[in-house]
Order: sequence, then C-alpha cells, then structure tokens
Amino acid sequence: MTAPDMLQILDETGQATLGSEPNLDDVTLVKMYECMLSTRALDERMINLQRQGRIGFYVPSTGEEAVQIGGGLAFGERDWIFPSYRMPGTFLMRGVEMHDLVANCFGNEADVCKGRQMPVHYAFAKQHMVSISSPIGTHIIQAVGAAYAMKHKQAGAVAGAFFGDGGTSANDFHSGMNFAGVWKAPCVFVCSNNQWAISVPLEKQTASESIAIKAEAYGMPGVRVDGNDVLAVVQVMNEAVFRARQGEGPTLVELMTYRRGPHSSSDDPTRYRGNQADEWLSRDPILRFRKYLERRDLWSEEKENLLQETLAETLKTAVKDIESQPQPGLDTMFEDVYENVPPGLREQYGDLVEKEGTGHEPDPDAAFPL
Amino acid sequence: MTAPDMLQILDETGQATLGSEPNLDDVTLVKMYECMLSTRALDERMINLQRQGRIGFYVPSTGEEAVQIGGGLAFGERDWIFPSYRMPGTFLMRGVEMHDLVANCFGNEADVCKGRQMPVHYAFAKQHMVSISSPIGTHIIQAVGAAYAMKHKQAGAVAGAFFGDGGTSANDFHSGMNFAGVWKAPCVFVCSNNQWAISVPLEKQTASESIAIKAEAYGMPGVRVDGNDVLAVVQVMNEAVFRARQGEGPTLVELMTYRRGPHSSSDDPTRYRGNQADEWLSRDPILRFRKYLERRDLWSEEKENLLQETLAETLKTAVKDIESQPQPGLDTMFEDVYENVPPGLREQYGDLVEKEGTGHEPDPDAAFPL
Amino acid sequence: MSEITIVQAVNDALAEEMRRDEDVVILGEDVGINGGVFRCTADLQSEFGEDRVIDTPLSESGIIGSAIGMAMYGLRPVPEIQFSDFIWPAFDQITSELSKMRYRSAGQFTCPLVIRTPYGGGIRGGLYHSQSPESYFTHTAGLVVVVPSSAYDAKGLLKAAIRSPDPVLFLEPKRIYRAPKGEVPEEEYVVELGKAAVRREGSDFTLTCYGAMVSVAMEACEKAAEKGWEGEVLDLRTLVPLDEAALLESVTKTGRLVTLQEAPKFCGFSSELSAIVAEKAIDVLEAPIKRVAGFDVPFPYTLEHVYMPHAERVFHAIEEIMAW
Amino acid sequence: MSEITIVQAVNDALAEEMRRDEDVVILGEDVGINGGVFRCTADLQSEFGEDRVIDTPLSESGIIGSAIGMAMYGLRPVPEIQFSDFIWPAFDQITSELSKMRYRSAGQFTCPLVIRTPYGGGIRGGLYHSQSPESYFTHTAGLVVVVPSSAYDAKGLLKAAIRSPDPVLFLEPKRIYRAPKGEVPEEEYVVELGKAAVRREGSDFTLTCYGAMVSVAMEACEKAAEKGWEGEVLDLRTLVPLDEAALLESVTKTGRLVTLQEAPKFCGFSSELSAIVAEKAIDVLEAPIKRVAGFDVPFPYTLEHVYMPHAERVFHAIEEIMAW
Ligand SMILES: Cc1ncc(C[n+]2csc(CCOP(=O)(O)OP(=O)(O)O)c2C)c(N)n1
Ligand SMILES: Cc1ncc(C[n+]2csc(CCOP(=O)(O)OP(=O)(O)O)c2C)c(N)n1
Ligand SMILES: [Mg+2]
Ligand SMILES: [Mg+2]
Repeated sequence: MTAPDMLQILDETGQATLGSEPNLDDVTLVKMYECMLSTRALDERMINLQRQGRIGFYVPSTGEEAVQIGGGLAFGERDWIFPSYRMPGTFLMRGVEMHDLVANCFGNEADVCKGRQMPVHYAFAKQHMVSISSPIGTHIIQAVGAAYAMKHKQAGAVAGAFFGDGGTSANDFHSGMNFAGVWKAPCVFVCSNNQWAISVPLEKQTASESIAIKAEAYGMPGVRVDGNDVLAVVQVMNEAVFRARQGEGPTLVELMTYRRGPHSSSDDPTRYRGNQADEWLSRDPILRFRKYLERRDLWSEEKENLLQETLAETLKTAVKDIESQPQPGLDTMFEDVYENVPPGLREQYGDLVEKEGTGHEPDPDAAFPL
Repeated sequence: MTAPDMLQILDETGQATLGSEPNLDDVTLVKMYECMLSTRALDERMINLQRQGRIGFYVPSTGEEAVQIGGGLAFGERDWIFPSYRMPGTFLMRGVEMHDLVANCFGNEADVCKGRQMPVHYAFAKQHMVSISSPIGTHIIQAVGAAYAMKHKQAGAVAGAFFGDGGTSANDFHSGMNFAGVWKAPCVFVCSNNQWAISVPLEKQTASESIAIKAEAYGMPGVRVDGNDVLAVVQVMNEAVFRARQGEGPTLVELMTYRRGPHSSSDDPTRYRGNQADEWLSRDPILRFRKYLERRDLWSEEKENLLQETLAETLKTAVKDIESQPQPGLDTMFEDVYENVPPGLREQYGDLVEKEGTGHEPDPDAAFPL
Repeated sequence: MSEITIVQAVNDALAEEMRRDEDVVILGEDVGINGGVFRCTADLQSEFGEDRVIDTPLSESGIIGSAIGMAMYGLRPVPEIQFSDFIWPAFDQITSELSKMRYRSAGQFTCPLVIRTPYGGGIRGGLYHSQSPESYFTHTAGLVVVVPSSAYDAKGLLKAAIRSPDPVLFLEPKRIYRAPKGEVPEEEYVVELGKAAVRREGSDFTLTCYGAMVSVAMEACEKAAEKGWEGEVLDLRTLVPLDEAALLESVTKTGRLVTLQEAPKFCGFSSELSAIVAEKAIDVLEAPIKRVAGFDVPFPYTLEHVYMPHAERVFHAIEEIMAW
Repeated sequence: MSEITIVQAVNDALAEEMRRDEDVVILGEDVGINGGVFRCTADLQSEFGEDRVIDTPLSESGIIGSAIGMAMYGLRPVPEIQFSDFIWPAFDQITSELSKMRYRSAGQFTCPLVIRTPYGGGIRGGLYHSQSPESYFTHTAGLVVVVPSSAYDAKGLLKAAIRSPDPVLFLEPKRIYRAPKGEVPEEEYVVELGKAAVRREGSDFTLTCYGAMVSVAMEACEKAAEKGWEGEVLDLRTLVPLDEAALLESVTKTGRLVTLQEAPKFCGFSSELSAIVAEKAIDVLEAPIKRVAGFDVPFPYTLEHVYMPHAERVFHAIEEIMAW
C-alpha cells in the first residue's frame, strides 16, 4: 500500500461511491446516527457543566464521532475494547447508559468507579469496555495480552486498542504492535489521527508518511481511512475485525480526522493554532452522515428535532439524579487496593475516622490545567 | 525499497562485483584486515582466560568482525559512537589499545573504568566511544540526543548507534528512531542482525520482513547489507554517514550476519540451536576479505603468520602486565557517584575502613550465568 | 523586590539561565508555543527559538534519553515531564543511565541536566495527575532531588540546579504554583543545593516538610502555639543530598519529631528521616517519631481533600507526641 | 523430604501450578527451550508447550503489559524479568497499571499475576546484574512483594503467590539460587503470604533480614553468641504487606534492633522498619536502631565482596548496640 491514499465512501455532500457501502440494515444505520448525535449532545452538556464548575474536567470529542461509532460497531459483544479518553460514543454504542457516563463525570456515589478517577476515565466491565488510564499508550500492549488470551482460550473474541496520533510515540505502541505481529494476536489497533497531541502537530510527532505505514515495521497490514466518513470506518473496521477473528492476525487502522475542540476543558487552542479547525466544520462526520441518511429517507428534520429533545431530556434528568448524590464514603478510599483490606490500611482508616478528623472541605480553588 | 534485497560486493570467494568497490587505499584495506584479525585474536584469548577463571565474563564477537570494522571505518574522529557490547573491533579501529580493552576485562587498577563494570562494558572518551551499558537499547535515544547537540552546535559531527536485532524491540529503539526522524538528526542507526537474541530467534523477535523496513515507520531510509562483506558494509555506512553529515537526516542500516559463538561465556547455544552456526563458517567475513586482499596481492601467508605472532605477543604482554595489578582501592567505590563525594558517602567510606573491616575475600563460587 | 508566583519564578529562572548560557535548552511536551500546560515555559520559545525550546514527540523515555545524549555532548538540557505521574516511561533512563553514567565511565562521560516536573495533589487531578513520586528517586545514588516551597527558592534552587555538575530532579509543587505569591529580589541570586531552611523556630518539637506541605506545617504550628507548644519547621528543600546536620541539630534541640509528606507513608521519604534519627540521635528523643503522610492507596479523585495531609491531621500528631 | 536448590524449587512450583491450573502461563526472554538463563523454567516448555511457556521479544514493558492484559482476560501469567536490573522499562506498567487497575475500576478489572525476577549481588554481575530493587516497589500500594530465602519458602511462597488475587513481585535471591540446598516435602504445600519467620530465637537483639541476607544474619548471630549476645533473626519473607506484628513483638522482647539489607541504605526498605519501631515501640528501645545495608553507590563489579554486607559488618553493628 502507498500510505497516503485514504479510503472514502461518503463524500462531503453525503453522496456514497456507488456500491461501495458496507451492508448495514436501516435500523443499524439509524442507531449509528443516533449514537453520533448523542455523543455530541453529551459532550456539549458536559463541557457546559464544566464551565459552570459543576464537574471538574472534561474531554470533548467533537468532530470524532465517526471514529467512535464506526470504530465501535465493528466489534461484537464478546470482544473487548481498550479505549482512549476521547470516545464516549463507543461506550454508548456498546450499551452503556448515558446516565452512567454522566455519573462518572460527577465522581460521586452514583459513579460505578467510586469517584476514584477523573471524569472521562470510564470503566464498564459488563460491556467489555476496559478501564481508561491517563498514561498514554499503556493499554495498547495490554490489549495485545488480552488478545493472546482470547486466542489461547479459543474464545473467538477480538481485542481493539484505540489511541491517538500522539499515542504512536509511546513505548507501548511499539511493544504492543511488535508483540501482536509476532503472536498474530487477534487485535485491531485503531489510531484516531486527529493531527494534534495537545499543542503538538502531527509533523512534530512523527516523520513517517502516515500512521498506517508504521504497520510494516511489525509485519501487519496498515490502512488509512477517512475518519469523518462513518461508512468507510465501518467498512475497514469490519474487515480488520474479521481478519483478526479468522486468525489472520492484527491490523493497524488509521482514521484521519481532526480534533475540532480544545484538547480538554483546560486547554486553550488559540495559543497554538489559529482557526484552522474551522476548515473541518464542512467535513463534520455527523452532518455528512445525516445527508446520506436523508437521501435514503432514513432521517428527517422531524426525527432530528425529536431526538434532540429526547437527548436534552435524558441528560437533564441524569444530571438532576446524579448531582444531588453524596460523595463516596471514606471507606471507599481504602477498598480495592487489594482484594482484602490489609491490616495496615485498616489502621489508617481507623485513625482517620476516629482521631484525625475529616471535617475540612474540598479546596474551592483547585482547578485542573490540562 | 523492497526490504529483503541485500547489498553485497564480495561473494564468498572474495570476488568483487565489478566496479562496485568503495574506493579505499591499500593502507586502509590492510589496516581493516589487521583489525578484523586482531578482534578475532582478542576474542579467542579472552574466552580462554574466562575459561581458566582468570577473567569473570566475556562476550565473543566471532563472525561479526565485518560489522565492527566496516561499521567503525565510516565514522571520523569527531564523530561519536554509542556501541553495543559485541564490538571490540570498532574500539581497535578507532585507536583504542588492545591493552586497554584487556585491562577492562580484568577490572583492576589498570582499567580506566576502575573495575566498576563487567568485562566488555568499555568506555573511552578520547576516542569518542561512549560508555557501554548493559540495559539493551537505552543508548539508541542517547545517540539521537548527542546528534541533536552536534547539529545544534554545528559541529559537523555524526552519532552512530550500534545495536542488535533484539535491541529493535526495546522502548528506546522506538523513541530513538522516532525522535531522529522528526529532528532529522545526524545519526546513523546500525543493527547487527545476527539473528539471535540469546536463545530467541529473529522470527520470535519481530514479524517484519526485515529490520531495514522498520525505517519507514519513522520516515527515514533503511538499507539491508551483507554484514559479512566488509566492503559492502563500508560502502553503505559511508553513504549513511555522508547523508547525516550533509544534514539529510538519519539512516537505518541493517547488517545481516550471524552470531557464530555463544551469546556470552555463560551461554550454551547447544540448548537451543543445533549446529546451524556451521553453515556460516563458509561465509566467514575475515576469510572472505582475506581472499579479496590476496587476489589484489595486498595480503599473503607470510603476512598472516607474522601478524598472528605479533598479536599473540601483544596479548601475552598485555595480560602479563595487567593481571598482576591490584584491585581498585576502596575509595574508588565512593567516587564518581557525584562530582564531589557528599558527606553521607564520606561517612560510609570512613565507617568501612575504620570500623567495619573489609578483610574478607571475594566469593570463589560466584559465577556469572548469562 | 517583586511579588511573583512559583510559575513565574520558574519561568524567570529558565529565561535568565538561557540568556547566561547558550548551551541551556528546554525540551518536553507542549513546552514550546503552548508554553507548557502550567505555563512555566511561556514565551521562552519566542525568545530563544525552536532549537532551544523543543516540542518533543509523546515519549518520556525519549525526552530524558535524548536529554542525556545532549548533556553528554555538552548541552545543558532542562527537560520537562508534563506531570510527574508520567515520568515512569523514563524511569529506566533515569535509574539505569542518568544516575550511573559518571560512575560507570569513571568520570569520562557525565550528563548534568535538570528534569523539571510538577508533582503533588491539590488540583483535582485524580490518580494520575496528583502523585508525589520523590521516594522512588531518593533511593537512587547519583541523583540530586530538589523540592522548592516558595517562589524565592524555586528560582534560586532551579538556577543552582541548572549550574550543578550532577543530574537533578526538580519537583515543582503544582498545588502552590500560582498562590501564594512570594517576594523575589530583582538582582541575580542562587540558593545553594543541599541546605534545609528553618521556617519557624521552636523548642518543643521539630516538624519536617517540603513543597506544598510547608504551609500546612506552618498552619499546624500556629494551632500548636495556641496550646503553648512551639514547633520548629524544617523545610528540607533538597532531599538528596539530605541536610542531615540540620535535621539532627533541630531534633537534638527539641527532642521531638513529626515528619510530614504528601506521598504515601509506607517506605516514603520521611521514613528515612525517622531511621536517621533512630540511628544517630535516639538518646535525645522524648517521644515517638510520628509520621503524617498520604495514605497507602492510589490517589483518589473525589476524596482528594481527605487524602491530602491537612493541618488538622498534623496537629493531631503533634498533640500525641506532646502528650507523650 | 528431598534436598533441592532454590532454582529447582521455583521450577517445581511452576510445574505444579501449571498442572493444577491450565490458565497459568509463563512468558519472558529465553524462558522457553533455553529454560531461562538461570534454568528456573527448564523443561517447562517441553511439558506445557510454546503457548504456555512463551519466549517474548526483548521488551520488559511488553512482557508485563501483555501479562496484565492476559490476567485481565482470565489467564494467570507468571512473567519472568531476566534480571531485576532490567525491570525498569516495565516500571510504568507496574506502577501505573498493575498496581492500580483494581482500584481505578472499583474492582471491575483485576490483574492477578506474579512477576518473577532474580535480584541481588554475589554472582559478579556488576552494575546491572546485581541490584536489589525492592525499595522501588514497596512504596507502591496495590503490589505484594515477596522474597524467599530458602528452597522450602521459594516453592511454598511462589505457589501461594500464583494463587493470590493480587499482583505479586517475587524477588529471587540469585546468589543462593544453587547453594545451599534445602529440604522440601514431597507432598503439596504452600507458605502463607504476609508472615515473617523467626529463624533463630534470641532475647538480646532483633536482626531483620530477607533473601540472601538471612544466612549472613545467622552467621553474624553465631559470632555474637560467642560474646554471649543472643540474637533473634526475623526473616521477613513478605515485605508488603509487612508482618508488622512479628516485628514489634520481637523488638518488644529484645529491646534492640539491627536491620540488614543488600540494597543501598538511603531510603531503603529497612528504613521503614526503623520508622515503624520509632513510631510505635520507641519506649521499648534500649539502643539506637542500626542499619547494615549496601552503600549508597551503584553496584561495583570488582569490589562486589566489599559492597555486599557480610557477617563482619553485621557483627560490628551488633557490638555497637550491645555496648550501648
Ligand atoms: C505518558 C503520558 N505523557 C503525557 C501525558 C499528557 N497528555 C495527555 S493527552 C496528551 C496528548 C495525546 O495526544 P493523542 O495521543 O494524539 O490523543 P488525542 O488527545 O489527540 O486524542 C498528552 C501529552 C499523558 N497523559 N501520558
Ligand atoms: C533491557 C534488557 N533486557 C534484557 C537483557 C538481557 N540480555 C542481554 S543481551 C540480550 C540479547 C540481545 O540480543 P541482540 O540485541 O540481538 O544483541 P546480540 O546479543 O545478538 O548482539 C538480552 C536479552 C538486557 N541486557 N537488557
Ligand atoms: Mg491526537
Ligand atoms: Mg542478535
């Protein structure tokens, strides 16, 4: 493959290249669109809450919805996904409730992770969505280990590792790709190449022609796809997951997209890039897919408005339910370090509640810069 | 480039492909051969001393002399080399005395490194041969940093990083190649692909078609060369070093060779490979080059015998001089941790010599397994 | 005199040293046009150029490994690790290479450089943006470990670190990056490495601390003073090489010791202080040595304010040893 | 009963656990046909196949990172790091991931596995084949750290570690890998994690140790006995979670403590023992707490025999506290 060619099915007007569409039934197509829109709505609401100081931090994924939904669709229930922090949409696709994602962002008793991690560091075992870690890249090799186990146990399952362009510079991108190649592990590596790592542009991240071409260093195929074209994403991801499931080994998929928003609620992109992001408005993955669905009479203005209302409502009630809940109990701070709380920790907990007191309040000025 | 082609100039009979030789004057050609032979002699003597228990450990480089000599020749005096532990020949090429290499293996007062490291972990600043570290791969990114500094200071110098096939799996092969690509650093990466990492064969090390092709992942050229053909090695290394010096950036050079001996004095290859190594006897780099030189009347039986005698003599006197010297003084254990010995270490040294006593002897059973 | 934040002090120190010595270069993630996620390198790239203020790929082992090579060749790099929680990919370069280069080459090769990195809690950063990693580095011979607690020290210690012939880990307490501000003289100065500072004199007990815990220690001593117990607050500033003389002098005077750190307690840095006193000055001790520290759990997000040692917890420890 | 080496004990434990539980897999460098450079995995690949005894590429972060993923999916990996000196590339996976997975996911994901690695000096391995890294891991909540000192414990503790729901770092003292041999029962047994063992009873002083230092401690106590001082030797066996009760009980009985470790002294594991006693049992102490440890320098090659604590140095410390 000559790296820079990029698979595209839908052009910017939502016109599909004849006969190239993956065969997806109408219900699925609509569900995909609904998830993309839900993701956008969640992001907007959460950013809003963060601005109001009601949650501490958030990472928007605006403009990368096709990556999340197309990337998620290709995997089956028994497959495991090792996600990055910029893909709430994949959680929604796989059946995680909006409510539970919101709960994580509040980090109180409603949060299944007991408020231990920052917002957007989700973990949902039931849906095989692995715990998100802040350190970049560490999960890539873990996905390969899980894939090895799947193969070893003949589970017929596949592992997906999602990461960004910056993630390809991390140590465990290298170990992960290399081990997967040698082991022919049933693993799909998905790079959301949004061309920025906070303020660092792609050309300062790597000198390679593309991310996809890095696959050759590990003896696996690499494919570059228009990451704002959800049908192209589904098409390529389906092939990659199929290959893995067939025992043909790993694939690296590069999804070309753009980080339209700030890196996170703490970032100010105007410091390092002008209004470059605007060029990407016209390539919006949601808009493009909506045009396609409308051409096929699967979507309409009315449906759009209706869905928007439902989403607003869902988010409103979720926030209302969750925000009022108390912070996790002090005991949660000492649990889950080991399977059983060891004597030393019991003692520390005891001293804390009996003697040392916990009366003081969270620091109101504490604010996350990144 | 399609990875698996491999540049060769000398065939196994020492015939050169017409007109393809690098232009090297007779003096240089002979010096190269002498260094190759010296390397072989040093290795044999050291392995012998190790068997007799007179030095603790050794790493032979038998069969990889073309890598060491051809790889070393391409670099100039002001260039820096970040070597691996399997290339004493490059030290000799760059003017390090046989005597000083032997001294390192005894690790006594004669050793410039004060007996702090195991044998073969040489360091010679004067010849710009950087201190060898046991951890695999760490020096690769260090070479890139030095190369950045050379460029920044407009020193017109080049850094060379030498490592094995196993080294390409290390974290800092990835960071080193990636940083060098982005920085267009004047650095040459040289992989001595001897097809084994202790007992791990190449196919369990990486699934890539070749090591050279890994260069594409970092946007730099990669070349594969017959690493037992010293002229081919020189040819390609000269081009790579030239490119780097011209500011055209880094190159990855893969030298195809074979680890004919054990990994080290502690290794027993019969446990994991049969007599596969024998196939490589006929491709011996020294033999091949000697045939070439004889064709050109630059070498002869007499010269060979004379050199062998001189080498034996040099080694004999070196060992004699060095072996009798005392172990480094106790103060050397506390120096060079920091530029100045801090109070805490002065105290530990004081306690040791004044109170705690050091009368006991080295453990005679202590033996290195790797 | 001017009143500045620690962020500004770090920025000033870097700018001054880069003007003084053209071999000083900065490298790290987002340190360039973005000026660092905490703004410590703001405007440096525009003054010194992209060659001296380098945005690197996302690889900490690459940042430190390349900085080592730069230092060996004669540059004086000041690599930044964006959060100390992300320093682990570089741990091999720091522990195996940076700290041992001089020793293993018998001084033929050295790599003086300063690793700057923000550490500690208090910004609602959760598990991976809050940790205090000093205890993972203070056990490694060959490294100098520095932790400032004020703008004055941040500037003076950083300048001294950049001029040091030894590799320095410079831990910046991000909780107090922007407040309170502190006075800094207009004229050039450095603060000598390896010297602790007495922040408050007292004769009843010694309280050791560093970084963001210094103000917590001061607050606790105010509470103690109300009870008539005068505490001596020792800001260690340099953890390695430790100012053992200052520690022993103070404890000899007070006969009581409470240690304070943000990092988890077990095998934390302060345990070494207890061990030194128990080895060399046990005869002066009139009470147990109490340690106030983070709990032995990962750093929690929502319960951060409970996890981090606060004046009340410190005061409780003081009460115990005074009541002894 | 049969007399075996620690290498054999490790090999037997692995074989037995692999027969008992088909989810147990081994991975690492040269662990397959080569049987490990120390032969601890000898013949296991031929019995259990290449899928369960896996030769990996040369990447420690790859070995531990993939083992974490295997464990999350239900395998029970026992990765080997060829020398503990080479564990640092995996430090990020161990410190950021392995130790925190259960906590950050509130128990939804766990990664029980056992990292086996030879550590310590005594084989003339120089800077990078001799270090004792325990103190870099005992500060990390979420990890269990085990160090056997005999064939019996090596086998029983390793089997217990493999069955543990928590991640375990299993440090094997390579100096005593092959000698002396020790008795091991034919029948199946495990040694409970978290329990220290009294190797020698005594009423005059307590001497803590672990790994290869246990025999040094015993030898020193023989010398002390000649002077009429009876030492109690406490082999800690599990460093985390520490058997604090055993430590305090012994010190309460003897009133004197000497700690012994091979690792460098400053911020070493034994400093925590001093700190615990100084915090909880200072009133029973009749003398300073002396620490015998490696020097605070990189591990030297030729002077290894001077660097490593030996009975004479330990005896000197005992003399000091007995003379107090
Ligand atoms: C090991 C590590 N280093 C640095 C960081 C700080 N950091 C968080 S996100 C980020 C950029 C990641 O960029 P990319 O991988 O392209 O993902 P994107 O944010 O663009 O989705 C950085 C540097 C981190 N989380 N982990
Ligand atoms: C980080 C690290 N892991 C493991 C080792 C142990 N070890 C020493 S040499 C070696 C194999 C290296 O193979 P290769 O890079 O091909 O070089 P060669 O020995 O073949 O010249 C290994 C695994 C090490 N030195 N460093
Ligand atoms: Mg990105
Ligand atoms: Mg090799």
